[in-house]
Amino acid sequence: DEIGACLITKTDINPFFVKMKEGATAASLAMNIDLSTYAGKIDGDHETQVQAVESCIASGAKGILITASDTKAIVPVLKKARDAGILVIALDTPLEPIDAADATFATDNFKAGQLIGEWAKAKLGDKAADAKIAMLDLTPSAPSVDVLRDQGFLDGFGVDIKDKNKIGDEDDKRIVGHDVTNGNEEGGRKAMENLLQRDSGINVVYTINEPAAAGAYEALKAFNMEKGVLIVSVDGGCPGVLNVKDGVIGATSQQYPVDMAYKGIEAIRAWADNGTKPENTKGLNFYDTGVNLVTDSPAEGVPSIGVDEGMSRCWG
Amino acid sequence: MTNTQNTPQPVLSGRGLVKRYGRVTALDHADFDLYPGEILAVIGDNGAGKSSLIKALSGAITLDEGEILLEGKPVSFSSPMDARDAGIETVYQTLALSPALSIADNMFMGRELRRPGFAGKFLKMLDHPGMQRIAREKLNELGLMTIQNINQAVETLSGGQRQGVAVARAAAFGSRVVIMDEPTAALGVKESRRVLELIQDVRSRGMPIVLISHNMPHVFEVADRIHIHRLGKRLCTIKPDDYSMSDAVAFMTGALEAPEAA
Amino acid sequence: MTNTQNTPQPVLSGRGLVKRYGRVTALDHADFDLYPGEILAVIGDNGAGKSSLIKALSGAITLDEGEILLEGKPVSFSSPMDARDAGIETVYQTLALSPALSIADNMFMGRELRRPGFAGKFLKMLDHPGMQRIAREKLNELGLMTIQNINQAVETLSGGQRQGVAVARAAAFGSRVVIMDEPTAALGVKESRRVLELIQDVRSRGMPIVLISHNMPHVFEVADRIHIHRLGKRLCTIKPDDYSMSDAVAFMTGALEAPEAA
Amino acid sequence: MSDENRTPRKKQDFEETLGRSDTNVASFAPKQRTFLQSAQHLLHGNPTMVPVIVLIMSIIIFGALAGPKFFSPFNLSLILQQVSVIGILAAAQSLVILTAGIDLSVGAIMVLISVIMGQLAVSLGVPSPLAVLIGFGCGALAGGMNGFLVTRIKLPPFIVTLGSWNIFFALNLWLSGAQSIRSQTLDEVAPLLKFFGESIAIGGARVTYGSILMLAIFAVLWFLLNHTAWGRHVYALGDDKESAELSGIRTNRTLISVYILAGLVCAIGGWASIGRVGSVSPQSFQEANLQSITAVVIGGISLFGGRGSIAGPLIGALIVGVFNSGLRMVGVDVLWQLFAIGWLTIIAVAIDQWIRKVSS
Amino acid sequence: MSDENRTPRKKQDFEETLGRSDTNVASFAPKQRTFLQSAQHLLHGNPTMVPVIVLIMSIIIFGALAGPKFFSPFNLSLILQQVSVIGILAAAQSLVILTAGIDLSVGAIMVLISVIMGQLAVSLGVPSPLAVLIGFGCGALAGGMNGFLVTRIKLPPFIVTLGSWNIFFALNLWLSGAQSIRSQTLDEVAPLLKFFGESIAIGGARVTYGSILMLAIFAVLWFLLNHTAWGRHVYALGDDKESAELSGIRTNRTLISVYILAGLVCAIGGWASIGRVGSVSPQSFQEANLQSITAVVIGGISLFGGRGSIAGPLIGALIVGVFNSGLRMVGVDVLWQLFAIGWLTIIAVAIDQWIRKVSS
Ligand SMILES: Nc1ncnc2c1ncn2[C@@H]1O[C@H](COP(=O)(O)OP(=O)(O)OP(=O)(O)O)[C@@H](O)[C@H]1O
Ligand SMILES: Nc1ncnc2c1ncn2[C@@H]1O[C@H](COP(=O)(O)OP(=O)(O)OP(=O)(O)O)[C@@H](O)[C@H]1O
Ligand SMILES: [Mg+2]
Ligand SMILES: [Mg+2]
Repeated sequence: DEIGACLITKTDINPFFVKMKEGATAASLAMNIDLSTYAGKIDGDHETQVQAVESCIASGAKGILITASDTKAIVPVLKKARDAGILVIALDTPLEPIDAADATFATDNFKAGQLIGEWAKAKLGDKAADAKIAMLDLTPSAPSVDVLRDQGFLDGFGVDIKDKNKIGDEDDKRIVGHDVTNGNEEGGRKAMENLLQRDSGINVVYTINEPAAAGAYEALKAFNMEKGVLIVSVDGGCPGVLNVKDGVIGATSQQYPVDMAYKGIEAIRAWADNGTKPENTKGLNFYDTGVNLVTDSPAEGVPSIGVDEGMSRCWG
Repeated sequence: MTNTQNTPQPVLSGRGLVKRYGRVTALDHADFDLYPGEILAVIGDNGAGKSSLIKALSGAITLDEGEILLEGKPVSFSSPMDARDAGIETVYQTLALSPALSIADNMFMGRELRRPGFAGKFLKMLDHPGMQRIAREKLNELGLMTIQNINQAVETLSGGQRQGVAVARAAAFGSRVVIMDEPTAALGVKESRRVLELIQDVRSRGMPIVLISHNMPHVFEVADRIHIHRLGKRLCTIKPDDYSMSDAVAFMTGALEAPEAA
Repeated sequence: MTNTQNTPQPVLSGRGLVKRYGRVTALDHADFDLYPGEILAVIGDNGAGKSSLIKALSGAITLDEGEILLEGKPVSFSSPMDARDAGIETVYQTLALSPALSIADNMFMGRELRRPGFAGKFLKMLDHPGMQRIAREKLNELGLMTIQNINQAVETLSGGQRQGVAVARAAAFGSRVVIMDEPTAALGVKESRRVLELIQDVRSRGMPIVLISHNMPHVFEVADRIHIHRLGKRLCTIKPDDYSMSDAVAFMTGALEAPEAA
Repeated sequence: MSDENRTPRKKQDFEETLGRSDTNVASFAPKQRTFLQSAQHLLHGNPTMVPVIVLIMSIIIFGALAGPKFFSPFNLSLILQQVSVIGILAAAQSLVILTAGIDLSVGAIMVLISVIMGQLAVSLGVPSPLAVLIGFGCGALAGGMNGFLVTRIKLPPFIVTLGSWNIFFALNLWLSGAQSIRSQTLDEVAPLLKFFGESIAIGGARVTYGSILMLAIFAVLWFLLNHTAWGRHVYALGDDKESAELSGIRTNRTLISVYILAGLVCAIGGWASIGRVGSVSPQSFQEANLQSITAVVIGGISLFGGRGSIAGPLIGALIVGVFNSGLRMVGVDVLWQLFAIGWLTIIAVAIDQWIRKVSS
Repeated sequence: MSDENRTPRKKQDFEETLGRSDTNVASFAPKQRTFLQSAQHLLHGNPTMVPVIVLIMSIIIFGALAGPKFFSPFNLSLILQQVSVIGILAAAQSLVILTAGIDLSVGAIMVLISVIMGQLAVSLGVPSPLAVLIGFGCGALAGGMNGFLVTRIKLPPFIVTLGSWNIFFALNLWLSGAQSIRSQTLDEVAPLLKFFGESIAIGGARVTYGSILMLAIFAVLWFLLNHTAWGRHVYALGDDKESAELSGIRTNRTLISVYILAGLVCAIGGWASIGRVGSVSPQSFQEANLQSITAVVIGGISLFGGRGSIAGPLIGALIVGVFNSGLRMVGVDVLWQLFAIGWLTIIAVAIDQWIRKVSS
């Protein structure tokens, strides 16, 4: 019998969520689920997500998959959904508290950041001690992915990150500055240009995602500096992996949104059929859909996969 | 009208009024006097500064220099509201009506009536029916209007009808001085006549009136004194019985030297 | 002027013109005729539909019914531009000037002069100096203006001066008919006189003129025929030599029955 | 110069006949109308009916598409709940638009105030009622700042509120550190802040206090605008500021009071928004500005000021709510929802314009 | 009725003396002025100077704060590069604002066109020059749609472009699937699309073709607005549409041409934006609308239409660029950058207003 399910993503303009939606749609077809999809209009559009949850409750769905824009504020309305017997699964971004969802299928974003941080440190070797780092973050309002990746990277690179929940409170001299990119090429380029103006010796660039990395690369190219600078990023979308292949990005942490969506739909089917809830990965309080460092130039002590494997598992 | 013998105190006067707009000096040390119960016409070429003068007297513009005296006492109007509170009611050349609002709303703009009792006192609730009734009465009294609906928006009236509303408003509420800036400019023969009768009515209630007009026959018909404005100042004042229209026009346009006395 | 003998063909006429604004019928099967070389005055109460009539004749409003004939041939003006291209030039009651633009720009609005040669032909470049020169000439010719700077924005002029600019524009460019809707309403005595002279000038160049005015002495001074408009239609046309001002006013206001002939 | 009983001077002789002139009022026979024209005429007399009809039509259409679930009291009350915050903002926005202004900062003020209330009550331990009051004060202050810049410095409202939007947003992020305050924390420390999230059940419907608040705000504003002098002055100054000034209204004082009141209404909206989303969320309602403007214009208030009834924006907000909810229930893709809302805005206003035109 | 040589009828007798009337032009002695007033007067005569002075002042201030690096030809050319896309959009926006409208969809049109060009060239294999031309056509069409709704359906531009913004955004997402087209792919398949990203070195400066394009667009628009009849008509209709219509301008035709031209300029901006960001990025430039409006108003073009020089928005865009770059170089937190930009908008326009006022 057909059951209803909802997928609520942050926005519809980020390929990450577009792919997640495609994955969920495909899985729903296979598992005879009637999937409705919702998304905020812009990043941080929390109110629209609340309305989407309410619409799901009203429509009598069995399960909700959500990537929350505001991980704390979404909790009350999700509680209503759970009270109505709906299985709530957080995708990609854990809620606060994490047990506000029945299950969380996510990338460990902090770990994703750590991987690229460690890789960059290992690549630089001794020079890591006087590296000059540019941090290309997401938005001024710093949502949780933004914080986790940024702090993970710095932690992996060996910077004292102080408050783990706060961007920019570090006093490590190696950090040239933080700037925001809105997660797109234009923002990435402008932010890179501005940080380069502050210090033209930058040799490590952290970027929130691959479009921002592509923009940063364009800026470096225009400054004739694309050769000596390590760019690292997070996401693992196909254009991003191709950019690793082309040497635009040194390494990227690949996540698996399609898997998340697929597993989520599977869990909802199971919940509707026999009332079982999914279990967490051992030792974690969520189900880790995994993250892999993709690079063709592996560094010692940092596990990674090659570009070809990355390509075969990329999502967009 | 008795300013022939011992000159009484003017109701409203201005001394050395100056108003500049950028490079233009619209008022250049102009004087002005309005005596009790008289109709004072103000005439002058286009751009002579007549409108600026009455705008200064009614608080619509702030003067650069000069002082205004109301019954001998210096006053300073910082807004048209101040002048109105002092009993000076003005019909501006631009009429100052709110096109989207009804005739009744416009007539009572800024002096709305409230309901009696609780609703009016504490809720400050308006007395719409009362205002409509009075507005209708006032307009009928003037006989100026062929208006069917007092709740009609002013923008649906013809130019002449609008002028009628503005004149009626001033006539109905002025308590000390009524000033009219070209009140008949857009009016037809019949309507103009009504306005002139109205002006005489208002005067016969003892209120002095300032009338700006380019229509010499009208001016000479109703005015007790004529203030001739030229190049931003008062050139002279004359009495219509002492001079002909030709003389007035000659003074006003600079064709003849002005007589001595102001 | 020769419409006494074998009546010539009218330059411009209207037949059964109807224009409604919601519940108001501004024109109610109105007729209109303008003969070559005459000054035709149009008089009527406020709201009689005079402005609507000339707006219809000059393409500014679209008629609900009726037809307009230019030299006997039916025409349909869908915009003021069409009427202007047909040689009908109009001074509207609202003047239709662009306040922020200069006097010269306003005079040449919609018929700008281009530079000679390449710049004008291919780049469509305007001939600013040329337009300024001509505008200054035209205004001087009229003697209407005491304007210092032809590049002054129209909004810096007084109401009278603005009216002068609008009149000068129409007079300078009309080729077949000039229509003026209350051109002297805001003008002073001197300025009005200039406009009347101007109207006679234009007529003496052989161009017929339609003059809407509430000023009976002016109408009777310059008009060859008078079209009396009442309640949205033409009541009658009279010749100023055959009737007195009192008669005209009486017809117009409904105090007397109109004479037979239109 | 003559004495009081002087004989009047002579009129011009042509004016002597005026005594006999016709005093009838012109009247014309109405013309034949087509059905469409008659409908147009009828609605023209009651322009507020237009959004009401659009609302009813959209409810019917979505009901037909989405099935009976759409008509359930629960869903309808849910829509009311969902539009409550945008509705309150639309009320504030209407005030400003009636004065021929526009307020791009309503959403930013609202979120800022919810953050202020939350931070005061939670981080600083201020008693909740006081926190709410201070929040109201700050809302009025924020509105007052806009009003000051508009009236005293004489800047266009668009610019002022474009600037202050950035300013308020920055303050919001600074005060909140971009962190939400959790629902549980509020329950413990300051449940009063969540007051408007509570609801009463009426049949199958669940009407939140927030929805009732929205209706109450519209009712109060309707009274103020239509039955007090202040309301008439707001219309007059929106219609033509200079004329209003000349006809004796202290336009600047009225205008500044409008901005202060709008700020206060936004602050109330901020309180209601805490109840609505259940927590203090500095990232919420980023689209609220444009949605409130959309509701106002769909509700038939003219962007040029001075025209329209305050009831319109309420209906406008409901129309937007019905559309959003209906499109979601029908299962339209987000992308095409955007597309549909775009056309809704254009078409709703086009219908309104057509009605107002009356005859070509 | 008399013949052509009839004696003129009698004037009213009081008019007989007019022949002798004074023909002097009024002239008044100038009053004493304070230094501030003189400065105000001077600038009043040349209002375009105001933004220029603000620009120079902000360059000096940031130069002082950020050190000599700020003044380097390289940095200045970088700012020029960074503002090129917003500058082009501001040019399009200026056209619309001069007609007393506003175009909220400029950014959406620009991104949509860049996506169309990219998809045509890359996914469909259309030769690049053709893809660019089709893009131009679509830009003109999008602008034309706005213009049609504004002129024919007579909707306020704010509403039309608010609606069409959503529509174009939805189309953008639909066509692109939210996917960027990579720089490397463009290099292989359609390098022409990246043309405006190339640069020439002049001394230490690196001037991109995109920057030059922006300057060229402003130059062309300046010529059109000031030296063709079309330009005069645009000003006239922005000033007072009805008067412009009555004085014989086909206002609707002019207005629609303005929207089409604005759409075309946005399309050119779309092409330039591909060069600027290096790839076809459907997610970029979401803030572009408001930034373009900010540049236009800081540049001194009146939101009420008909007033201001097209040179202003160019300077306005540069001011915003200098501010953004300067604040970042000084190392101001992103949050306080928002705050500062908010105040910049308000203060820049306040200075402009003060200059234009001339004497209290
Ligand atoms: N707001 C203004 N800004 C600039 N100049 C102005 C303004 N108002 C009036 N002026 C100028 O001041 C002078 C006097 O104008 P005013 O309107 O007082 O003349 P007026 O005598 O009323 O003329 P009219 O008979 O044409 O109404 C004119 O030269 C006019 O151009
Ligand atoms: N745009 C409009 N909308 C609605 N009604 C209008 C409009 N224009 C004119 N009318 C109405 O049509 C009638 C005729 O108006 P019109 O302006 O033609 O009169 P008029 O003879 O020119 O009057 P006046 O001498 O006052 O200028 C009036 O009743 C007027 O209210
Ligand atoms: Mg005047
Ligand atoms: Mg008229």
